[in-house]
Amino acid sequence: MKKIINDPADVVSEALRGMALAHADLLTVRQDPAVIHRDDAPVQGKVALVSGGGSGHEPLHGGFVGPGMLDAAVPGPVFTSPTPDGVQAAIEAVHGGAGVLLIVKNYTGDVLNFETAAEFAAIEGTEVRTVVVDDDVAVKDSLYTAGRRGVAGTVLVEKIVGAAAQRGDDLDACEALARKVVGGTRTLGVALAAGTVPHAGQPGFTLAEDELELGIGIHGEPGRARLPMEPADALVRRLVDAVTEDLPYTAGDEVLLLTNGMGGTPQIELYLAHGIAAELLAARGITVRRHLVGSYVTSLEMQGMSLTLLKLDDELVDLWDAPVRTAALRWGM
Amino acid sequence: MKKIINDPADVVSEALRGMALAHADLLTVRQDPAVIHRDDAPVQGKVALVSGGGSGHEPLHGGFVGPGMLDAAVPGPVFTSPTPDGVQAAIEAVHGGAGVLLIVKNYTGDVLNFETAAEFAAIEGTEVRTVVVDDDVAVKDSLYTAGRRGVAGTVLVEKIVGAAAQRGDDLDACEALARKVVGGTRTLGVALAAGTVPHAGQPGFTLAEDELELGIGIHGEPGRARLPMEPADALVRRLVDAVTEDLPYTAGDEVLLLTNGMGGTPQIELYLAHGIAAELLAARGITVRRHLVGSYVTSLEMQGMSLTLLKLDDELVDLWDAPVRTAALRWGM
Amino acid sequence: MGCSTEDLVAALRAAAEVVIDHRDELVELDRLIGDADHGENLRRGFTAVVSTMDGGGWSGPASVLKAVAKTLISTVGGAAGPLYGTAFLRAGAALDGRAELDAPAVATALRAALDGVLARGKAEPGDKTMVDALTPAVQAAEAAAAQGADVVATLSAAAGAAADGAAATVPLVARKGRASYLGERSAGHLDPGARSTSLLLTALATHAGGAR
Amino acid sequence: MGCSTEDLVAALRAAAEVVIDHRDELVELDRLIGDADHGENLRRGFTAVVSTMDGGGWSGPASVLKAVAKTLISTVGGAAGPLYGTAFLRAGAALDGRAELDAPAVATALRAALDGVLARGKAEPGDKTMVDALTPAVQAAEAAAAQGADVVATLSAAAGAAADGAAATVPLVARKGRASYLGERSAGHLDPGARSTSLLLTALATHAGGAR
Ligand SMILES: Nc1ncnc2c1ncn2[C@@H]1O[C@H](COP(=O)(O)OP(=O)(O)O)[C@@H](O)[C@H]1O
Ligand SMILES: Nc1ncnc2c1ncn2[C@@H]1O[C@H](COP(=O)(O)OP(=O)(O)O)[C@@H](O)[C@H]1O
Ligand SMILES: [Mg+2]
Ligand SMILES: [Mg+2]
Ligand SMILES: [Mg+2]
Ligand SMILES: [Mg+2]
Repeated sequence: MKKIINDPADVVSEALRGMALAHADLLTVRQDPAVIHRDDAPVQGKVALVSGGGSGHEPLHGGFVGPGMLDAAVPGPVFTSPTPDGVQAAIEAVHGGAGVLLIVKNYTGDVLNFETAAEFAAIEGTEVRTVVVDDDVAVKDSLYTAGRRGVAGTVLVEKIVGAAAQRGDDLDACEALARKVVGGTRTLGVALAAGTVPHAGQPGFTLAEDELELGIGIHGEPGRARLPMEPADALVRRLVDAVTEDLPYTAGDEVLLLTNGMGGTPQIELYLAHGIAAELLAARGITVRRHLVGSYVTSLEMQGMSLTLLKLDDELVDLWDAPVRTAALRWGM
Repeated sequence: MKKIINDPADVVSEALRGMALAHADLLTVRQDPAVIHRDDAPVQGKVALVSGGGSGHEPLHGGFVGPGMLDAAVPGPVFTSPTPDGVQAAIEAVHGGAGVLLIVKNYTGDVLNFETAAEFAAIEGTEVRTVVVDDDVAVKDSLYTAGRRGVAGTVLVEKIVGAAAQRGDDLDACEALARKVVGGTRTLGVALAAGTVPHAGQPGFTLAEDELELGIGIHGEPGRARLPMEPADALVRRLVDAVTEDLPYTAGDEVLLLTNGMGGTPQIELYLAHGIAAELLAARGITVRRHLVGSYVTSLEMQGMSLTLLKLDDELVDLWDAPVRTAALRWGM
Repeated sequence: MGCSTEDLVAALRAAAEVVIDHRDELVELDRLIGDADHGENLRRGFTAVVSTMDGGGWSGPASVLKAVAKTLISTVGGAAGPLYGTAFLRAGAALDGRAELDAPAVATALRAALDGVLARGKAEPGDKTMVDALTPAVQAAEAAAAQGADVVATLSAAAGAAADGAAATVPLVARKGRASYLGERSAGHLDPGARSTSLLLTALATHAGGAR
Repeated sequence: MGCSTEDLVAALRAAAEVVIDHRDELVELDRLIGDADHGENLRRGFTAVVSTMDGGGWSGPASVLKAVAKTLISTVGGAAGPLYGTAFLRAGAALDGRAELDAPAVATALRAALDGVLARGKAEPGDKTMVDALTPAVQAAEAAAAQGADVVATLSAAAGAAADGAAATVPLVARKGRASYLGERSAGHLDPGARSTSLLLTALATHAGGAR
């Protein structure tokens, strides 16, 4: 394991220290429990958006805290959901009287820890709602399983609902919007090489030079299938096929296309893949109205990418385009 | 070599296709010769800024084209300077009557190719100036060598001079400002693992689990020394020491601190390193007035980082803060 | 032979240390079919439990178990934090008012713990989770207690059944937790949470007899 | 025995193919002390040169060499593009007005090429660059021509000296080009540009005799 770190146990707290220094004009960063929130929180009368989860997915979630997006993020240890006290502290820090919406990626740990915090907050009289993001088509959904994972689509939910909260939508509206966005979002990812959890010291899985892992999540867990390595055209087609068939997305649909890097794949490959995906979608009569290309929801230094589609309508486009000012996503302000 | 690519010979043109689709509202991308320019170019009466160089350093330079920064970028093949015709095409596309400033990283190939293009443009009657960026302290400067390399500091030059051009500074002023910024900028980089040039198929160098390469450039070339791997505290101190001693930067100075990732290092490690660097600088009485943390000047999927310092004054701070809208750096608009 | 509040504190401290000692094994099990953090999560949590046990001022076994629960909930995170937290919380609640533990109380507490885990995690036996170690453990404890076994023997029966239950997770295909994302590929591996449950019960059985 | 315009075109085409064939070797040399692109840059450039040679309509050796120069400048990039481009441009200019080449003309052209490279790149002999192959090549060609050698023998002398000069770059510490960033660590490696210069001159010597 080669990383620019000190003691593996201190990775998150030391990274938060750097983040606090780098974005002192935007963020307040607390430790023990770790919480990143807008430095102007609470914003009175605005629905507060809180997300969080294990660390190692940067810029998710802390990089999306700021006007027009999240009010707070709760970073757990690497790949480990934060405990309820962190979530409670975040809720207290940002609750501005209009209720709190928790955006939770669908993992047992995240769901349980956020749920516990929500119960406590309710006891204190704070109105809290929870929306679970589960956009990963690699996992077959069923009543009897943990369900689909929340992966790169989370950033789209955070941006769009963040814009709605900013324009003054109430808690009901924000919750309904979040469910709508989740419902229209699908993702599939692929890895060329796994990342290494600092405290584990070994990669989550090992691939040969000629192998890829399809359907990976964002925690270094192996995917659903190991396949022979293939050129970008074939690989991206595989992702586009699986994602479009799932919802499905069909001719006439307008979408946002997110080509997301897993942390160790450079931008040049992401642009290359994005071009292929956009052309494949165009060939199916699906119009890509909005584009996002970059490493937004990562898995440490994993090499690989995911493709996310979000079905758009004019309202979602407006909310996507609305000003946002965070460490990792910023426009219009 | 594992990459999300098709034929190695097509990497740049295919990535440009994706970039064009992703940023159709901002950029015009031409192929043969490859040029990325503002879609509203030429901006009449504004000094036009053109940069470029080999590809594989994304988002540099194409990701920095847009209002408040570059007017055009000329991407060469991976790690290979573009030819003069690309530079000439860029100059013609963006020249708005107030002259053109070429921002060139100091490599023999870049200098010679841009120089040739500048000669041609001069013959056509276009006023062209060239500023060479050479911020890398790993290379000892001397009259008898190729001189220092231009590395991550380039992004600072492009942003600040871009803001000056945007506010209406003339060619003389832009050139003088660029020289001032170059003069106040120093960088040192380190690699934990080299990237692989697609057409070469093998990494530029190979490091053992317990080795790092100090003083690397951004072309996969080995650095000045191979050292034992060390914790982030020691490694970052090494970089801070070398960079501050070089100009030197001393107590009372105000600086911009850029912690730059080399392409394969995730944001969590960059923030961690940034925190250490900022605290070491504070301990020396150097005030970090502006911060930038991210993978801005990369070397394909190299794992590693560089630290850049730029000496600031109020004018430079204002220009840094001025609105910018590019694919990779955006605020205020 | 009952188990006093002091005995319980000592046993929990010893159990915590066993879990901490097995950190690397649990990380490795979780690396193979999960996200490589179970051992680190429990190391963090049970290190905090040791500090909590240093606290003292207990009003009975229930207060000890609830303190353990609170500590785990606020330090472990992940799936295991709320699940083990709930288990200890419910076990504690089931023992409210008791000054020390006898065998039936142990069985009652374990049953309450299992019910808590089931309510929280909604797993069923055979889903390849800690439930597959805890379910047979509860059944064995109840049977032992009904047959008049003492606390240590009751816990030993539970521990033995938990070990068997954990081992039996190997061929299973996971339907809950992170391993479920692997589908068929989760078969052939020991579930980390079942393993940690078995470790905990074995350590409790070994140390519940106190210094005796 | 002179060298006609047709002979020159054929020799350049053959030399281009030799360089293309050595792509991987030149990439590997550049990977060790540079950025692993010299072979790919020259493959791209000399593939274009082959197309240029297909063009025809030449007014003499000068026009051929200038067309090669233009092609290289607009396709190679990097340091080698402008340097080889300038070399061919100056060689062409030195031959303006000639209908075919004799040995003294070859020596003159090579000297002009070297002067162009020196003017552009500002390297000196011993800096571990293509100059270390080209400088002895020019000297050998001048000596051979002065002694009455024919075109082929003059080019052969140049090629032999270039090969020796390239080999002699191995122990040198680079002071120009990308290898200079390595400092002392550049020693022990063959300079890719010196190697490509040697390849080019050897191929030209082999093929300048035309079909004869
Ligand atoms: N729904 C569930 N019910 C019961 N136990 C579960 C459930 N989900 C996961 N587990 C247990 O939790 C263990 C994993 O814990 P841990 O690795 O600490 O959390 P995470 O999965 O969040 O990384 C699994 O091995 C399994 O035994
Ligand atoms: N200043 C110079 N003068 C002469 N030759 C040079 C100079 N700089 C570099 N070279 C030659 O160019 C070769 C490298 O060419 P190439 O790899 O194509 O370009 P780049 O260095 O830009 O990647 C070197 O091996 C060396 O022989
Ligand atoms: Mg986890
Ligand atoms: Mg090059
Ligand atoms: Mg786990
Ligand atoms: Mg090279």
